[in-house]
Amino acid sequence: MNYVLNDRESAKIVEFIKNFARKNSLWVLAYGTGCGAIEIPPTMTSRYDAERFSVRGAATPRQADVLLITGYLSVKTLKRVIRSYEQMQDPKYVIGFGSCTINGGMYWDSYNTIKQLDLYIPVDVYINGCMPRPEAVLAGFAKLQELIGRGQANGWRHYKENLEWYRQNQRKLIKNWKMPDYNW
Amino acid sequence: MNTLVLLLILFFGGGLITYFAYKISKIIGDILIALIGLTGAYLFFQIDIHSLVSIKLAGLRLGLGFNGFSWIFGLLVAILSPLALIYSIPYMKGRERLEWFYMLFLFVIGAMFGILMARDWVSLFVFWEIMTWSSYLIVIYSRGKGLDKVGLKYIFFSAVGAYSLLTAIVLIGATIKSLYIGDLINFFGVLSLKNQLLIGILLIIGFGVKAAVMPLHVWAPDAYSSAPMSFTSLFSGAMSKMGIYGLILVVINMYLNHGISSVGHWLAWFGAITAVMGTFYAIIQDDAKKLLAWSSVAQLGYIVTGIGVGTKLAVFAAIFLALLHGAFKGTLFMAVGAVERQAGTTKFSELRALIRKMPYTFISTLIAVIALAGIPPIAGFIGKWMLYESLITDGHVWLVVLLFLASTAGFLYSYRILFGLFLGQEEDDYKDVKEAPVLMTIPMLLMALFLVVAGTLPGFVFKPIAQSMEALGFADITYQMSILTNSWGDMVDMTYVAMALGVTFVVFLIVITLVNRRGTRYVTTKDIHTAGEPPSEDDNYHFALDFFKPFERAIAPVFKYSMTRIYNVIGRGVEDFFQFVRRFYTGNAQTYALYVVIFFAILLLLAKQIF
Amino acid sequence: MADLTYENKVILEMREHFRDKIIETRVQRERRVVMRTSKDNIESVLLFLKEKMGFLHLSHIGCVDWMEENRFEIVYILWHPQEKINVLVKVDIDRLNPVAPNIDYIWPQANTYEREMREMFGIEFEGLVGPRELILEDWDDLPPMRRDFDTLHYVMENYSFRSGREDAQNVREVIANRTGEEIPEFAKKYSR
Amino acid sequence: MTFWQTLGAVLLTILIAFISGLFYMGIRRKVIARIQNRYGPPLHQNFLDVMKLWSKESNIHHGIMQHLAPLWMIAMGVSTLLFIPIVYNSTFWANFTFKGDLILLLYLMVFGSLGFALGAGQTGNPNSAIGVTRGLSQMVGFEIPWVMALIAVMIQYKTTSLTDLVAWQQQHHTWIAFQQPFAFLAALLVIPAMFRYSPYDIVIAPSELASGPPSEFGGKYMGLMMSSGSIFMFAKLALIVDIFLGGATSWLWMIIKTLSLYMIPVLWSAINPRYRTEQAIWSLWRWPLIFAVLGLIIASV
Repeated sequence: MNYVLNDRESAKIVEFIKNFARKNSLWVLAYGTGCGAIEIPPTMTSRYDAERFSVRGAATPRQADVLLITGYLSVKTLKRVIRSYEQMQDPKYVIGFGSCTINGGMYWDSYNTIKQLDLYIPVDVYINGCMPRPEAVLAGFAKLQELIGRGQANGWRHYKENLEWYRQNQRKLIKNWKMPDYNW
Repeated sequence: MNTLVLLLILFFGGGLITYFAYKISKIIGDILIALIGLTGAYLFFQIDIHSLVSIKLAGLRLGLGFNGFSWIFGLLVAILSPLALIYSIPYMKGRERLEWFYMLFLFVIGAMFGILMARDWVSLFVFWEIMTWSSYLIVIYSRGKGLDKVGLKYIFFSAVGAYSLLTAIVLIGATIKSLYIGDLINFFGVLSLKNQLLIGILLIIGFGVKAAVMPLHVWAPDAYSSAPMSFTSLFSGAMSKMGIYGLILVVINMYLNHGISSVGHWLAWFGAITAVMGTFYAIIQDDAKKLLAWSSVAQLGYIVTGIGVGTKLAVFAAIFLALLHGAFKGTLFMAVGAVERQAGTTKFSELRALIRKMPYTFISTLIAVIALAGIPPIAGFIGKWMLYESLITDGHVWLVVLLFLASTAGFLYSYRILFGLFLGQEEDDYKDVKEAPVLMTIPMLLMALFLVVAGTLPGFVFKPIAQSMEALGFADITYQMSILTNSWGDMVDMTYVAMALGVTFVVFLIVITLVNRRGTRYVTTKDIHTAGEPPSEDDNYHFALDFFKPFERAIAPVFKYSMTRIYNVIGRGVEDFFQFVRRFYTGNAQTYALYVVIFFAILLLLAKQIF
Repeated sequence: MADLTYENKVILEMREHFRDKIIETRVQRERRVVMRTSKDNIESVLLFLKEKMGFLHLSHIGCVDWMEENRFEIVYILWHPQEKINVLVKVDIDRLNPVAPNIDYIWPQANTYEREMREMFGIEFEGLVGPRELILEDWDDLPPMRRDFDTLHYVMENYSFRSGREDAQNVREVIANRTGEEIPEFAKKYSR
Repeated sequence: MTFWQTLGAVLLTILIAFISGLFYMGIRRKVIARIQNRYGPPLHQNFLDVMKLWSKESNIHHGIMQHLAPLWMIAMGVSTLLFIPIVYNSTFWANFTFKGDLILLLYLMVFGSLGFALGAGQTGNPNSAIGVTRGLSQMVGFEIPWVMALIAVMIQYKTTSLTDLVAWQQQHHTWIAFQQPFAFLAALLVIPAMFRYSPYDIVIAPSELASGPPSEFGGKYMGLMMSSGSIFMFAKLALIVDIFLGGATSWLWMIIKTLSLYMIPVLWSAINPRYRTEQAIWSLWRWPLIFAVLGLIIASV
């Protein structure tokens, strides 16, 4: 009995089943940070119907699996995004949406928006474009599902392991750090 | 000496001794009252139901002794009073004039035993008045702001009750030439209809004041919430049951046993409306004490409905509910008192999240509230079930609908108590609140335990109730340990209910605790989803104001069109009357006593001419 | 030719009432009247426009940083609902001591605009109530909308760029080179 | 019936109710998607959701009451199911049906919601508490016509026992829905409120309350909630089928009847926006109440 439970093969099977469930049930936190949020309604509703790929909205971070950073992120919003991200339950995934999250996009010289999202929270999938069309968003979700199925969408684990590095980056921007401690 | 007399001497003499004991030393007094309370309970269980004491006093033949029916209410008093007294010791610590308070407290208990023992109207009236006056003095004991008015309201309604009781007694004396309660019950059928109605309704008014039936309920919410909570647990838990005791005496023994059921049905309607309105008013309160006081009014409404309907199951349910109401409302008032003592307030808008600070108080409140709401498997459900079944099987459909409305709306304030006091976001102001002292938590937990046990195995409670029902004149009272049956033969087995709920609960408790145990962690109530906004230190998102505003808006027409008008008319009339009465009520207790004596004398003088 | 009677009437009436306290009045175009007043008179001018002339609505308060002339220009844009005319009232304040009168008792919505200007330009309004932070959070640099705040420098100091970003340079210059356009002298310095 | 047989029947009943409840929810999502001209998620989507929620690697709770909150729900769901007759005249599937009656069920059905409300209250999230107050208010709204409809049935057939009602309908080869049409109408109008579907979804209200009471629940707590929700949903449907639609002689019939009954609130919710709380209460106290009063008058005359 003990042998069976500790067997690497069976652990693999359990992991496969878990990943199968995870990839086929993505609940997206309804958190629109920038102009990209306007692409979410067509993605979710009749025209593109993300729900057929098992992607649906969740109202609060506690229930959500995917954090979608829709566009530019000002420093003020970054604080809220970090908090929302940390309130989500593991495993959790982040999709960077639009060129603003990749390298600042058209706000590259703005004094108040971040240029590189993955310095502050781990990003599993980037979708480029300004704006990315709903097709691109769906492709991004498909890519995320593929990664989850292969067990490679481990941004949340990476965040946990390199928490200090992320904290350092976050604190550099957020000067008045009045966040509750993240007790793992 | 006979235990009956011993019991009375214990409380009345003990009251006087306590007065001096507290003058000497607080600790001696504390020990003394606990001893008196426990001895009282012990003596009560030594009483032989059939023993009787006859006293001849100034030509009046007075009798003392329990019967099977009053014994069940005595049981309530005997169990609740020592708990309330023990609870009272830490609760009242540091207050002024303790000797005064405890003397009155013991007088009230003694008077309640006296009322239940009284076999004749005169001693019943004397004890009734001792109870009323002592409780009045306790209500105004705190000397708070606005208490004069509360006390005045209470004493005014009590006086109305007392006078109608007195008139009835004089009438009884004049018509059947005997002041024995048993004689009246036996000869009630012989009386003319006019006298039957007059005596009965006067008695109903007299007893109905204490039972807070609808038009006479005005005093109750204020008086309940103004007295110290240790006394209110007895005040609402046991003292209001004296009114119920009297109502049963009138409605069942006099009317129903002589074939008149319409009075009871009218009373049932009053009871149902009391239940609904009491519930609605409880919902809109902001003070836990006020809420519980209104809820007491509502709960007494259920009991009165049960009595009024008067079928076997209905009266059974009413007595069961009366006992239970003593237990759960006693617990709730004690819990609110504990919160008041530890946290300093009972306002929902100020209190929040005491669950981690006062876990035992929370558990007892939780169980008592479940009993109050009537949710299985706690005992409150059994009373509700029997009441509904009796009404349905007897065809009182509209009464059931009213009671269901009251009971469903009761969930609203039930949740309010638990949420307002114990749940919600934690607040730094209450960081240092500690659990109440052991002497306060133990009585609450004991009563909560009783409620749980009585929920699954109600037979323990059914047994004495069945005996008292037989004393009331109902034949063939059958009951089982845990199975409830109605007259159509449908039944509920409480062990199965408890088993289904309990087993599922425990199985899944194990599952949910063990699954991913390492990844499960506790976070503070500050760490909540607030759209990402990190709350600052002094932010608190607790939801307490206008808690049931949408519901209030939905039932606004009820307040607006029916109740407010009636209430205003009554209220304005009463207020005017107060203004008038105020001139007589000098605030001096001796003057009041003089009034009663004068009134009594006039009545006695006039009685011969009138009848 | 558009009918400018009411526009002219506004100017005439204002001139008549305020005389030399109003300077530089002109009809900029149809339905747009521009006038300039001084810091001390702005409250009475706005009150007069609101109470007597019927410019009931405050559409916007804007600010222009005239760094070279060492002044801020605050522009109050009012709207006449019946005549459908805008009035732009301009006030100059000293850039080194940027203090302006608070007018949120005339129009409550002015409070938000004034808080924004306080945050973005560092203009103090006398007796303005409200949290100091409106859009920015924990900002401790120069107010960012001032023209002497070097945005690019700030960005380069605080944010890092992913390598490979080609246009992380002067966009204006790149575009100008592409089309052979000549950039004017003033634009070269402040074209970011 | 030995103990083991009873236990087996109980477990099987729970399992079938769980599976069919989740499939019903999947069908609901599919149906609503088709109405909105979408393709919709696969039918087994809810199983995947539950599995995913149970496989979450971190879970948080704000205290003991939140930890216990889904347990009240599942205890209620399972016990309600056990007291409802599923298959007529079957000794194997009898479960606890002879041990309880309608009034018990009425009170049993609020047990879980109130327990869950306590857990929701302990999270400290104001949205949760607001959702709870809305839910309780709405409960007062729908309980009145619902209880009146049930009382009409009870006094007409002089029984409060569900098994007796089912037996009567099976023996007379008719449905109480035809015998007591007004009570049935009242019950029918109340069903969307009982299921908290639009326009009565004021408790969950994702766009204004961030899903209300469960807003702080995630991972295994949410998973257990979904599981108990499916069981309880099936139990409620079976209860209405037993009272008004003649019960069932086999599991197949029960599933057919419950599923068709379920389509009523689903289709109704697909085309409705959301009420405000007092609107919800008043809408429940208008037509449903009128029908219930009519039914009650007819039954008591």
